[in-house]
Parts: sequence; structure tokens; C-alpha cells
Amino acid sequence: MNELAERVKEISDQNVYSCYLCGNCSAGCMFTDEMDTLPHQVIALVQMEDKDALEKNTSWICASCFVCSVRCPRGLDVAAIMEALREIKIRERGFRKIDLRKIKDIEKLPQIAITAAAQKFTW
Amino acid sequence: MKKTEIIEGYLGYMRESIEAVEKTRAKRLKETFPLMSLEEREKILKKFHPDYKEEAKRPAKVGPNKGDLMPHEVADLLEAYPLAKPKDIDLSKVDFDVDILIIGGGGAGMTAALWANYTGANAETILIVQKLRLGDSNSIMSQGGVQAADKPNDGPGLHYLDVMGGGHFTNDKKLARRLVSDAPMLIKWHEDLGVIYDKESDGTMVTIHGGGTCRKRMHSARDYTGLEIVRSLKDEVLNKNISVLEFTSAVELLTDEQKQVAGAVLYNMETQEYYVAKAKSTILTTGGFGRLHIQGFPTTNHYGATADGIILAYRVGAKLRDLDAVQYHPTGAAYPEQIVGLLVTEKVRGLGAQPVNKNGEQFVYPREPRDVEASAIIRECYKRNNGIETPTGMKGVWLDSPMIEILQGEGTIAKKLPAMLRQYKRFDIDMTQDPILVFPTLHFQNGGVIVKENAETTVQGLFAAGEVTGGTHGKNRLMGNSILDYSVFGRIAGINAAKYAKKAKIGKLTLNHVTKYKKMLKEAGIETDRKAPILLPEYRGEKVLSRTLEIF
Amino acid sequence: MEVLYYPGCSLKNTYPEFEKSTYAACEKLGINLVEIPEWNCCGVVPSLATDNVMRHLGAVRSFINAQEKGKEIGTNVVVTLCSMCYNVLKRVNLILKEQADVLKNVNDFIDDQPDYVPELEIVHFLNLLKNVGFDKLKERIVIPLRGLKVAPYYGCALLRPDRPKGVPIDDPENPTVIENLIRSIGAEPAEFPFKTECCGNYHIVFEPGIVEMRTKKIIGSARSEKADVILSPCPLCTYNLQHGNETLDRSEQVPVIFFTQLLALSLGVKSHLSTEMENQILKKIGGEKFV
Amino acid sequence: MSEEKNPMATIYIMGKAYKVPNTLTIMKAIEYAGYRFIRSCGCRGGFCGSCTTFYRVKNDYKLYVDLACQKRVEDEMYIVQLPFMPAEKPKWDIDKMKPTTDEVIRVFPEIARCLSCNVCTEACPQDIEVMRAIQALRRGDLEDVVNLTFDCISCGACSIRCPAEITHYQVFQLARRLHGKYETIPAKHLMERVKEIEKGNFDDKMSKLMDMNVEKLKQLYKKREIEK
Repeated sequence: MNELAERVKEISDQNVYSCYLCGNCSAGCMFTDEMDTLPHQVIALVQMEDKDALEKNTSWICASCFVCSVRCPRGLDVAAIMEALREIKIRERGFRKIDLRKIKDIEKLPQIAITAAAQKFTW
Repeated sequence: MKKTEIIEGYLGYMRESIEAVEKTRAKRLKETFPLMSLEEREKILKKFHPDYKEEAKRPAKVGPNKGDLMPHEVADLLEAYPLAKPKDIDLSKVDFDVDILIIGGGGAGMTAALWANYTGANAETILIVQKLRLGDSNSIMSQGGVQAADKPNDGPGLHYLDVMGGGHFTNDKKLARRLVSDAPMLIKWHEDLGVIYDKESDGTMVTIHGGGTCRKRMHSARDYTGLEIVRSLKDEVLNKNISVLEFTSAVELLTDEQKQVAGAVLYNMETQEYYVAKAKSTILTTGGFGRLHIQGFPTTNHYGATADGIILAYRVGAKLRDLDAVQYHPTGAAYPEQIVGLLVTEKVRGLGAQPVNKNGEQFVYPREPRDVEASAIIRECYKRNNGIETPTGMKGVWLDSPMIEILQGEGTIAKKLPAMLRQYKRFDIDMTQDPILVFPTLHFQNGGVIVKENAETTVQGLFAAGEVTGGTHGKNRLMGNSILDYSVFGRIAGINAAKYAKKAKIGKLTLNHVTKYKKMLKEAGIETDRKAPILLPEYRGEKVLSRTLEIF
Repeated sequence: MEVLYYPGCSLKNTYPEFEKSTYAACEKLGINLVEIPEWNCCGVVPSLATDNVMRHLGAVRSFINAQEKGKEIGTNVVVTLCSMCYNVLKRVNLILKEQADVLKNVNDFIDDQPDYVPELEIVHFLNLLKNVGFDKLKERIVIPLRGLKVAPYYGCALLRPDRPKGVPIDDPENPTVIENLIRSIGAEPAEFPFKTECCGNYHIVFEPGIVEMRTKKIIGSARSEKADVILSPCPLCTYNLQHGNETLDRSEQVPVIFFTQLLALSLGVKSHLSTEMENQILKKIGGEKFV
Repeated sequence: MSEEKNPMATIYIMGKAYKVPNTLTIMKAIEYAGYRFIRSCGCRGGFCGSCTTFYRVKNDYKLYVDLACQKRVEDEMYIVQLPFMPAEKPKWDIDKMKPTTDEVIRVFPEIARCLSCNVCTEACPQDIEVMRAIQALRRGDLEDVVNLTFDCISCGACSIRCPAEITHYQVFQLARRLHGKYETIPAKHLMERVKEIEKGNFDDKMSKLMDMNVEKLKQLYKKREIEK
């Protein structure tokens, strides 16, 4: 297992090598329009230890809706893999995906939304 | 019970005395020691109050109050030489050019800043300089409360009588009138700011007695009254973008050719750099002199209470008054050693705790004016020898705090005196179960800079408010009138300084008054290395001080 | 029936009508909701990182308080209304039941509270209703909402993921519990192919465009099925859908309400709907007499 | 107090060992050792929160926090002070706000990151249940927040230790002011008294008092009835 895949396994308990790249996850994903790379393609990158997987916007666009996880024929929790990719970045020293103090129109947002974003986009 | 064994915070021999206190408690709950008459008060003050010790005072040798008696510690500073030589200060380079300079960032300073702002002074044109952090002051430490005659059975007239009587009728009547008349308005202002006073469920203020009050008019915020007010003021000052310079003291006032005050020379305590601050009006809100440890007393005061304000004002020619009147709070902690001198708020007595001697006997009405109460405790300890001696040789009397729980219900102390409870708990003493040991402690500078009703001093361009001023309380301040003092006169100072700044024209900055003052000292034959203001007290260990080399 | 109740932040702050209508309905149905004392924020979205146990602490602290309260009143059932809370609590509870090492880790860390013994059952209010029985529920209906077409929206958190096993309250691909509820209160469930689609979740904060794209589709689907209202079990979905509505013309909007509000209305108790909304519904069911 | 009578303790001030009498508070011990405070010393009485001190003791991994002016030294104590809590003070206009949690979270969205780890509570020298207060805020109960945090002296120890980087003391200040301003009932008697004074209802009486000589005042003073 390559180092990146190892790291993903460590965080998500998912073995990316189980994936045979059928593309079911990408087919069901509601957010692919916004993604520069499809979910299964990102998994392929991890399999090949291509660190680009971390730079793609895929994991950040993922909304943790878990449709992919429910539909994976290999039983992979794809959303958890996306979370692992996010976590690897978030845990880097100095990395900052978002700035909570700079949320636009924050006066309109409910606590639940801010909390959800804070949980997924900050460590 | 071994005499030297510590049991729940107290030594064995103290426990024996506590047993005596417990024995008389039931009886004492039903009776209160009678109030002294005015004549009796006068007598006990003369005999036992530290202010009446002749050898502790001397007349000032120079300046506007030449010949007036004051404690040696104060006279020493008035007769000390300036910290900076005028020729070392380049007045042509102005670092801060503001409308209003406020020296001192406690309650008075912040109140003045806010009201100056409300009066139309832009936040950027107001500068507060503060020796410690903004708000670190005696104001934040005040626990018990603030007086205001706002209940139907009360009125400014009764409050006025209390103020005058407490001050032994030596007060400036106009200031006293202003103090009591503006009181409710300032409490209302606090309420609007969001200060959380203790209230009944219908909004009625919970008020209790203080020493020397005839009505229950002490408003409190648990026993963190000062903290609650100061943190709200601080929040508002910062919200309004009023400029603040922390860890910066004023070391000299500035004047112009017209001899009006025109700002101050500031000193960055960390970089040791001086700044020239030019101002159209200057407000002194520097507080008092507790850290001078007059007659060696411990003090309740904060670290920076070193009389800077009166020194600065005196050098520009402002007249002072009543500096011989020092307030000793009757109940400072006398045990354990770590907290000696810290305040045991008068609210403890207000809620029903009686002072009792080592035999568990009452010897004074619990809420006499502060100087009278303090004198009675000193008499009990040193004349009648009924005090309890601590391991460090101090003496004190018991304050029977468990009575509060009996009189007001269990849990009252935790609810109304959380700061006190915490302070003693830190040293294993549970004041809900055991009495606490107290002795008078240096608390307040009754006198100070003379001000008129509009908070102006006798020098043009210089305003003052709060503990640095004299007159309002005469020779003795009542509990709950210090927060009131800084609120009422802080507001007035802010408003009038803002108005004054609009019209004032400042000429060329000078330190001529300092040169003159130095000359005056020389002429009076005063030869000393002592310099003032001292800015901070010196508490370093003797051994260290005796071996200090000045190399850097 | 007495059960423990975990409200969550939205019901206390943003959407009190969700909680209030539930209380009203429960009173009618003889369900006594006992709020967990001092519950903590659940975190809204569960951490999927297996090595980040810290994220579970909020849920666990609430479990501990629930466990202690449960001992007092004799129940181990915790009901949630917010589907985000449900998802987090259910998931964390299952993890603690299955993974002794995580449980120990968490219990060791929380040294200021009693240990958690994972015996609580986390139940969503919809399942509680199901257990009461939709037939029985039908008998209690005072105002049958005949003629009202309702789009049952599930969102994600009630149905996915099935990891650990047991999180979904219904079939993740074809749930029916809300439809059953709709029928039992006399209304008609709309065929609603977008009922399990994601509203865009937390993207509302930094990428509202994504939410707008998602909710437009969801609302459009409800609209094309001629739904009068969208019924939501989730405060975040509700917020996002309402945000979506705001970006649409009035004619394209479909109002979003909480399922408990409609339930309360049909039970004849206070629905905490806006007056306008309530009148609209009553008008629709020909219930002018109720207006 | 002589050194013979009182046992000495060895303390490490920022790593350097000094022998000090073991009866001293940390603050007095630091001074005894020869330091002169400019920062980290304020009221010296437990109210201002400037002397926050972090320390460890021998054979203990735990990081303790206390106020230097209120804590007695122990032997083998490793001491450092927090002279300043690095944080900007966010500005707000209290007159334009509502007393809601959402309002507070909008100023301090980092509250949303609270993990419930309770490290803040462990750090509080005032024994405030800090995490509980943050959670009370999330529940929308401002009054509870006020009651839990009334004794907060804004020392910042909680905030230094918070993994979510919340500045609790600022959050609580806002919560207290919102509650105080909007959720407590204004005192009616106070409002009325302010109006009466503004109207000049007491002017005559006060003027009479002012004109009285001291003897007369003394008579009046003696005759005051003391409220029971």
C-alpha cells in the first residue's frame, strides 16, 4: 500500500485498493458539476499515490450526503475517503481552508450551518 | 487539639477561640451592639484612629498646601524631585495631539472618556493613558456596591445627610449634593449599558445597608460589583474606538505660556521611551495612594495606587485638601498571611456578620462609619487586648460570617459573596462554617485635588475625578460612594472637558512649572535623591535590592 | 410514554416552531418528552475520521447526562427531532457500542463526568411515531388534511450512511415513513423523486451557489408534482430550501414546513405555523370553517 | 518573618531556580526573587485577571493555572505567566443587537468549533464551568451563561488552552451585556426617581439642606431613622 493510501486508511479505515473504479459513486453524486475531478478518479489518484488527489477540489465539494457510500458495490465509504483527504490537508500546519470570521452574510445564517461548516472545513 | 496544628485552615489555638464565637452566636443573633453617639465617635477616633497619630504627619514644606498636615509618606513625595529633567524632553515633537487626554484608565477615566464621546468629542481625539492594563484599578476591585437613593422611602436628602455625617461634616457641600443628586441617573446609565445589578424578579433593585447609611441603598452585582461595572465600561470604551495606551504613565503635566494645562509627558514603562501628548483638556483620574502603605498598613489597593495624580497636579499648582484623612477599611483580611490586607467587603457586615472579639463578644455596632468601626477594632486588639494573634504577629478580630447563612438562608454566601468565598476557599477556610479574621487595612484616599462642581481643578485646563479628588467625602468616605464618586464626577469631567476642548487654544508647550517647582524645593532646603511620581511600589526582596548593579 | 429528548441548537434558537409544535403534538399523543439536562452541541455533522475521537465528545457528554436522567425516570430511549442531531448521536452511540477501545478512550478523557455505559437507544421522532402506529395516530386526527398534497422530503441524514449498521431510519433508497405519516393525517403524499437528494448541506456557508443549484432542483420537482408544501425533518435542509425559495420567483416557490407542524395542525393543537401558512393550508383542504 | 522559621521552597521562574519562603503567594515569591512587575500584576487581589500563571509541579504532567496573587507557592513549581492574551477585541454596537445566541455566534463563529473537551474549565482559576457556559450559549440560554460566568475576570487562560481557538472571555462579555441590557427588567423605582430629580422635585429640599449650618445638620443627622 502506498503512503497516501496508508494515510487515508489510517484516518478513514477505508482501503482504496478495494475500489475497482466502476464509477458508481461518480454516477450518483449530485455535486459532480462543481468538481474538477470525479470522486472515483480521485480514488484512482490515491491508488497511484498521486498527491494531486489532495489538491483537487473534489473532497471540498463533497457535501457528505453519503449517496456514494450507500451505493458502492465494494462497500467502500467513499464519503469517509473524501473526509480523509480533507483531514490530511486540514491537519497540515498553517493550512486554512476557510476563515470563519469572513463568512459572507453571516447575519442570516443559522448556528447549525456555521457549525457544520466549521466541523468539516476546520480541524 | 494541638495549638499549632492546622484544622480546616485555622491553627489549633484559633479553633479554641472560634469555639467561643460559636457559643455566643445564638444569643448574638438576637441582639446588636448599640450605635455610638456623635460624641462617642469623636472620642474613639481621636484616641485610636491612625489619622490622629501626631507623629505620623508633618506639614508640607512647599507648594500650594505649604503648612498643611499630611502623612509623611505623602509629604515625602510632594517634596521629591521630578523624574525627568525638563531639558531632556523635546517638546517640539508632539507624539499625540488630542483634544482630551485622560490620565488613568480606571472607572473614572473610562466614564469620563465615554461621556466626553457622548458630548461630541470624537473617539480618535480622546486618549486614555493607563499605567497597567485598561481597567486594572481600584474600581475593578470594589466588591460591596454603589449607593443611590432610588427607593421610595429614600431620597437625595437622606443620602446627603449620610454623606455629610460620614465625612464628619467636613465635606464640600456642593460636591456632596451633586454626588447624591446624580446618583440614580448614573445607575440608570449602567443599566442601559447592560450592567447586571442584583434585582428581584420584578426588576426592583436588591439594596442593603452600608456603614453609616440610614436607608438600604447599596446596589450590588454579587460581590463583583466593581468588576461587573468596569468590564462593561471597558467593553464600551473599546467598542467606541477610544484610543488607549497601556503600560504608559504620565510623569509630568505640560502647560503653555498661559499656564493652562496642555497635556502631559508620558512614559512607556516597557521601552522606557517618553512621549509628548498635547491636549486641549486634561483629566486626572489616577486614583489614590494605597500603595504608599501609610504608617506601614497593608492595603486593599491595586498595584498602581501610588499617588501619581496628586503629585502631578501639585506641581502645576493645583491645590489639594484633606490629605491627612486616610481611610482604613475596618475589615481587611488578617489571616492567612497570603491575603493579609485584602478587602473583606463591608457587604459581609451588611448581610449580618458581626465583628466579635476572641471571647466571642460583640464590641461595636457592625455598621458604624468606616473610621469609627476601624478605631473600635484597633481598640479591641491593642487597648483591650481582646484580639487574636496570628502566627506572623498580626492581631485581628473575628467577623462572624456563618451568621449570614443563618440570617439570610443557606447558600447566601455562595450567591452574594462568591469572590469572598473563593478567596478563603483557596486557603482551606470555609467562611460559611467558620468566622474570618480581620483587621483594618489602608483603603482609600479621602482627600485629594480640589475640584469645583464641574470637575475643574484650581488650574485651568485640568479636570479631575474619582479618588484623586478631595472634598466630596470630607474626611471619611462611606461605603458605596466611591463607585458613585467616579461615575458622577467622571461623567461631569468628561462632559466639561469635551466642552472646554472645543474652545481651548493651546500655545507653546512648556515644562516651566517643573523648573520652578525644582527651584522651590531647593529654596526650601530640601536635599533628597527621592523622585516622584514613583509609578509602581518597590516590593523586590531586600537582599536583591542591596546587591543591584545598574549596568544596563 | 416517557422518553428522553435531545433538542439541539436549531430547535432552541433558529426554529423554535419545530420544538413547540412537537411538544403540542406529543401532549395530545400522550408522549412525555423529558429534555436532557445540559445537553451539548452534537457537532451537526459526524466526524468520519476514525482517529478523531475528540469530535464525538459533545455527543457523549449529552449521552452521560441522558443516562443519568434516564436512571431517574426509567428509560433509555433518547428521541431527536433534528435529523442532523439524529445522525450524529445515532452514529456515535453505535460506534461506542461496537468499539470498546473508543468507549474507553472517551470515558478516560471525560474525567469530570460519570462513565458512559452505551445502553441508550437513539430514536428519531418519526420512528417513535411509527412505533406508536400510524393507524392509531389516524384515530387521533381532528382536522384531516384532505386535499393537501405534501412532498415528503427526507434529505440525507435520516437515511445515510449505513455505517455503522443501523443509522438509517428507513430504506435508504426508498423510504416511506414520512409518506405513511402524511397519509395518516389525511393528506396526500406527492410522488417526489428528489426526496432523498442532498440540499447542499454546509455549503450554504461558503458556497451558497451549490445549495441554490441543489434546492432549485428539489423545489422544482415538488412543484412539478403540484405539492402544496414540502415537509422537512431537518432544520438545515429547511434553511437551505427556504434560501432556495428566495432565489426563485414567487410562482415557483414551494413552502417548507416541519413535519411536526402539519402533525400538530391535524391533531387540532397549536401548529406554530405562520398565520398565513396555516390559513393557506386550511383553505386548501376546504376547511374554511377552521379558519 | 525570618528565613529560619519558615521553610523555603524552590521555584523555577521561567526555568531559573530561586529559593523563596514557602508561605508566599506566587506573586510575592517572584518579587522576593528580585523581579519587578510591570505586566502580569494588577489589582493583587484576585479581581483583574492580569496575573494569570501557568505552572507544573514535579512528577506531574498536569498543567495548572492560577492567579499569582492568590496561589501559594509549592516546592518544585515551574512557573510562567501570561502577560497578555493575544486577541483582538471585536467591536460591537450593543444598541443594535438582539439578545440571541445567533447574534453572539455571528461575532464569534469559532464557537461553532467547540469540541466539548472541557479543557477550558480545567484552566479556569475562578472555577468557572467554561465549557458548560459555551454549551449553555449554544442552547440559547443567555441567563444561564451569565450565571455561570459572572465571576469571570477575563484572564484568558481558557482561551489560551482552547483547541477550537475560542476567546471565551470575550464571548461571555457580549453575552452578559446582551442579557443585562435586554433580558433583565429595568428597575421601575429607579426610572421614576431619575424623572423626579430631573423635574426638580428635590431641589427645594436640597437647597435648604445646603443652607443649613453644621449644628443644624448634625441635629438632623442624629434624628435620622435607620431603616430596619
